[in-house]
Amino acid sequence: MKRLMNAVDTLLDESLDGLAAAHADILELGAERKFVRRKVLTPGKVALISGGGAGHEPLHAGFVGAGMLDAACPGQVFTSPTPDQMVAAIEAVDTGAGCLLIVKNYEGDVMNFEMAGELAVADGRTVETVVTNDDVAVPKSTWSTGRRGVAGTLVVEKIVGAAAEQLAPLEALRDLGREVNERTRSFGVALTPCTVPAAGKPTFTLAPDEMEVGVGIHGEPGRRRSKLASADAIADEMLGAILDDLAAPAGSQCLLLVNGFGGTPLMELYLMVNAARRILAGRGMTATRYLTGSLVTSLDMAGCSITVTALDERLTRLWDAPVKTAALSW
Amino acid sequence: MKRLMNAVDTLLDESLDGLAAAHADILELGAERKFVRRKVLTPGKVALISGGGAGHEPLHAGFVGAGMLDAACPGQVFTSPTPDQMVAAIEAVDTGAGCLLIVKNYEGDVMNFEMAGELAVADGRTVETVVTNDDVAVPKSTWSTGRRGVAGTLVVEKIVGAAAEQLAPLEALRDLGREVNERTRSFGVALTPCTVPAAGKPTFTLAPDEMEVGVGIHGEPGRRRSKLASADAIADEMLGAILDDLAAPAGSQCLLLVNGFGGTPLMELYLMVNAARRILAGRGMTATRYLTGSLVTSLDMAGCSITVTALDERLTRLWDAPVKTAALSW
Amino acid sequence: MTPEHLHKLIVAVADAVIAHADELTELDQAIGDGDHGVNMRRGFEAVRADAAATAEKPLPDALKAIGTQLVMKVGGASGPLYGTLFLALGKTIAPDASNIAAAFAAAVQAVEARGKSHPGQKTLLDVLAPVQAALADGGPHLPARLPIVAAAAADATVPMLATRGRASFLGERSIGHMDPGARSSALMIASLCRALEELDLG
Amino acid sequence: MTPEHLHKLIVAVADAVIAHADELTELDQAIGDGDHGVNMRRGFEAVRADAAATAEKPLPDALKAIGTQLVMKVGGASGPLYGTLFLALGKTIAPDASNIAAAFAAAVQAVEARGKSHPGQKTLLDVLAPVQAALADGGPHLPARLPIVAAAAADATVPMLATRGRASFLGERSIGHMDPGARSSALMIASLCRALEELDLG
Ligand SMILES: Nc1ncnc2c1ncn2[C@@H]1O[C@H](COP(=O)(O)OP(=O)(O)O)[C@@H](O)[C@H]1O
Ligand SMILES: Nc1ncnc2c1ncn2[C@@H]1O[C@H](COP(=O)(O)OP(=O)(O)O)[C@@H](O)[C@H]1O
Ligand SMILES: [Mg+2]
Ligand SMILES: [Mg+2]
Ligand SMILES: [Mg+2]
Ligand SMILES: [Mg+2]
Repeated sequence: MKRLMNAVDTLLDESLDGLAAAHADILELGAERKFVRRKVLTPGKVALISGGGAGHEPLHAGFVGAGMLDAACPGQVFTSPTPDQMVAAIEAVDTGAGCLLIVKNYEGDVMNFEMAGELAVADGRTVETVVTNDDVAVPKSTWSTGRRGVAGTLVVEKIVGAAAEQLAPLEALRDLGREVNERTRSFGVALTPCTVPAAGKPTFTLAPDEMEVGVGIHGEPGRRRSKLASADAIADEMLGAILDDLAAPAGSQCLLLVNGFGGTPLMELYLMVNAARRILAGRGMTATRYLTGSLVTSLDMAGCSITVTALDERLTRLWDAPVKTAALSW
Repeated sequence: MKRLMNAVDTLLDESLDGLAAAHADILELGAERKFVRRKVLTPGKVALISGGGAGHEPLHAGFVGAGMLDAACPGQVFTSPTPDQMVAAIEAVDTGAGCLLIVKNYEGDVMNFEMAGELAVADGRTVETVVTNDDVAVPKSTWSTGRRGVAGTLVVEKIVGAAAEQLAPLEALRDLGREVNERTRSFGVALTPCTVPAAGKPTFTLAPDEMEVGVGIHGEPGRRRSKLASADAIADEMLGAILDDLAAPAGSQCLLLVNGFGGTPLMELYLMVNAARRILAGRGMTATRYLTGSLVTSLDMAGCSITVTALDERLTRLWDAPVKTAALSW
Repeated sequence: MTPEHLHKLIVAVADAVIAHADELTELDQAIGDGDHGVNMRRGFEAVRADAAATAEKPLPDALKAIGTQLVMKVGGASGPLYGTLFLALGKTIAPDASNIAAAFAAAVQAVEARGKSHPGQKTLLDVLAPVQAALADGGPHLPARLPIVAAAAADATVPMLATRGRASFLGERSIGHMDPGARSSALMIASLCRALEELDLG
Repeated sequence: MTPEHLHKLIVAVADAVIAHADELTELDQAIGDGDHGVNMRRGFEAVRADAAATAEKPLPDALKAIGTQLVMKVGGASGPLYGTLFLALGKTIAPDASNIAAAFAAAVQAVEARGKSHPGQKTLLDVLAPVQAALADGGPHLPARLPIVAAAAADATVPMLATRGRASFLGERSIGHMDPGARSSALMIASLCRALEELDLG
């Protein structure tokens, strides 16, 4: 494992300090680095709070700022943050209009946010939760953990963030978040594994000609391992899984998010954009909005995920609404 | 070599098509994909044109748009574009106020832009050139090729782009570009090599515990190969070389650009930001502006470069001026 | 139970978890995200650091203090689950531990509620539940028998199909590996029972 | 020279470059950016594809056409340099090639001007210049002697310190490797001379 770091134990703290220094106009760290918060809060606005294990940068702290999150709680690499962090974040950014917790569907994240929510509610606050589960590589199910929340989470954060900025009430934002999640599907493919710094060796191994199809954002194995295929064939399988599950009517407009996992050059991501938009067109869908970049990453893993969100006019407007965060700005 | 691609020969074209589709509001491709140009030109504004080999994405096409470049000519991976591309770009975006060519100091780029400039001048156009050479890993010299132009090029493009938007005349922009280049120094370190797709194998090899100190953005070997050091030690060496050469007076304000080479997670880049700002402070300098990201890359190479630009009030204002490109937007 | 006794028990469990952290991480690399040992070590290092102060408290408060530390330090899925286990234990146990079987049953219930899970899903519950059953059945030599029950229960997770936790994302590919949380539960129970035997309080 | 002859010469040079592309790339990987063979192959594939049409032109126009193609297709440093070489050759050469020595001297001059370089800097000029000198000296059996001069000159770049081109970024570390451009120049000269001998026009 080759890393630009000083020590495994201080990696996260040092990185957070760098983030805070570089974006002091937008965000600041909470005490003991328990959370990253917006510099300036809007009284009367519902507070949007997310969080999760580190290693997915810029998710979530990079999405703190006007038009998106009010606070993000960073856990250790690939490990959910803890309820004390979330409670501290809630206390720091709740201006009285309530808090919406946006949580990726991993038992760790869900349970820790749940405990935090219980503590905040016991403290007299109003808290609602949206759990994202956009990863179609895992079958949906009510009797098991079900689908993982992956890159689609950023779409939920952006769209709900825009609506929150317009002072929509808590329940409406929760419902909007669930609607966006319902309209969103993702699928990932890894060409190389990632290495958790504390573990020091790759989470899995792939032969030089293999890829992991349906990989999760922690390098969790996916649907199957197979021979490395062409970009077109990979995009075909990814969008096949996404669109079959999304079942959007032909003629639908959508957002296409091609997301790099950390070790994949932008040149390849744009090539995947090109492949994806042709396949979408072939299925009678039009990508009317695009986002391309390494935004929901898995440390140094090579590969990418594709996310499709079925848009309507309202969601498109909210997507286009201004945003000013460390990682997204328009 | 593991790549999201269909064929080596079509990699660049497909990627350009994806870029153009994803950012159709900002840019469009020229005929035969000879260049990427702004969608909307400002008559009377000097046209800023850059270009270079592919593999450094988002440089340069990702910086085409309001506040930065008018056109960018993409060459094959790590290969200068050719004069016909530049001439076509000049013809497409010159609105009569002249063209400023921003060229990284590589003989290939310099000579190809030179030939293009000669052709354009013969055609009655006014053309000026700024050659960037910010890489202090290579000794400056008049009798040899001298220093390479690396990540500092983006700083020149941003600041000159802002001044061009204010309709500054060609000579003033050329002088400003040279001044920004004079005030800018960079230094890179690689933890892994990159693989040129057409070559199919890494440009160099590094043992699991080695790094290449002073590497170029094409994976050119640097000053020396050494044992992988801590982030603080690496930042020390990088900033030592930069600041010794820059020799900015104590108390100076500067822009700190920590740039990933393509295979390095954002988490590590922010950690380097943190290391760098402490070292800067120790030398009596203050980073008043920050930019962090994988912006001037070397395909899938892991590692980063640090760039420091000594700012004054005017340059700071120009840096802050609005920009709307695929890769930079504020 | 004296503070000295309680201290020994806390340290024994913490040391066992810390000593086996790499093994837990390796199990989690196979069917999870490779951090279970790292998470548990972080939590139990905190517990160990505070062990002297914790041991001074009455048993219910000591258990709650440990539960809070685990919630705050472990993170991941195992943090809230083990945290809930100790918090719930602390809530119901008598200061003299006389109702241990009932208290443990209530605590396992609380873990099920927190995890929205039940035995048979290839999780730590597949160790906690049979241990709870054996404890409820009572009988002689419990400190000698419970580790055997726990170890067998952990082994029994190997052929299971995971339907909770990260391993559930693997579907069929989760079969053939021991659940990391089951292993950490078995470890904690074994180290606790061994320490109890050494103290001869069993 | 008939169009058939010229066609044979063009094809011979293009084929030689294309056949040795991997070798050129490997040399460039050692002290450059690993694309010299890729660049040259791209250029000479274009030249080869148009060879029939090009060979129909008078020699000066044919050389200019080749130069333009190299400028437009090769890219990198070698594109403008080899492009300039052929463009300048085309500008000064007589249709019957009678002034070849003078034309070649002018072309090498043009390359030096384009590259702001001169022999001794570990570049293709370190082959072109001695070949030009041998050509100027004249004498018998030039097609047999020039390849030997060129090959020796390419070998002589191995111990040189590069002060132009990407290899110059390496400083001392550029020593001990043959310059890729020197090798491609030697290749082109050798294949041209061999083809001339076969045509028996030398
Ligand atoms: N819903 C659940 N109910 C019971 N146990 C669970 C549940 N989810 C996960 N676990 C347990 O947690 C263990 C993983 O813990 P850990 O690796 O620390 O957290 P994470 O999975 O968040 O990385 C699993 O091996 C399993 O035993
Ligand atoms: N200024 C120069 N003058 C003469 N030859 C040069 C100069 N710069 C580079 N070269 C030649 O070009 C060769 C490299 O060509 P190539 O690899 O195709 O381009 P690039 O260096 O841009 O990748 C070098 O080996 C050298 O012979
Ligand atoms: Mg985890
Ligand atoms: Mg090149
Ligand atoms: Mg885990
Ligand atoms: Mg080269």
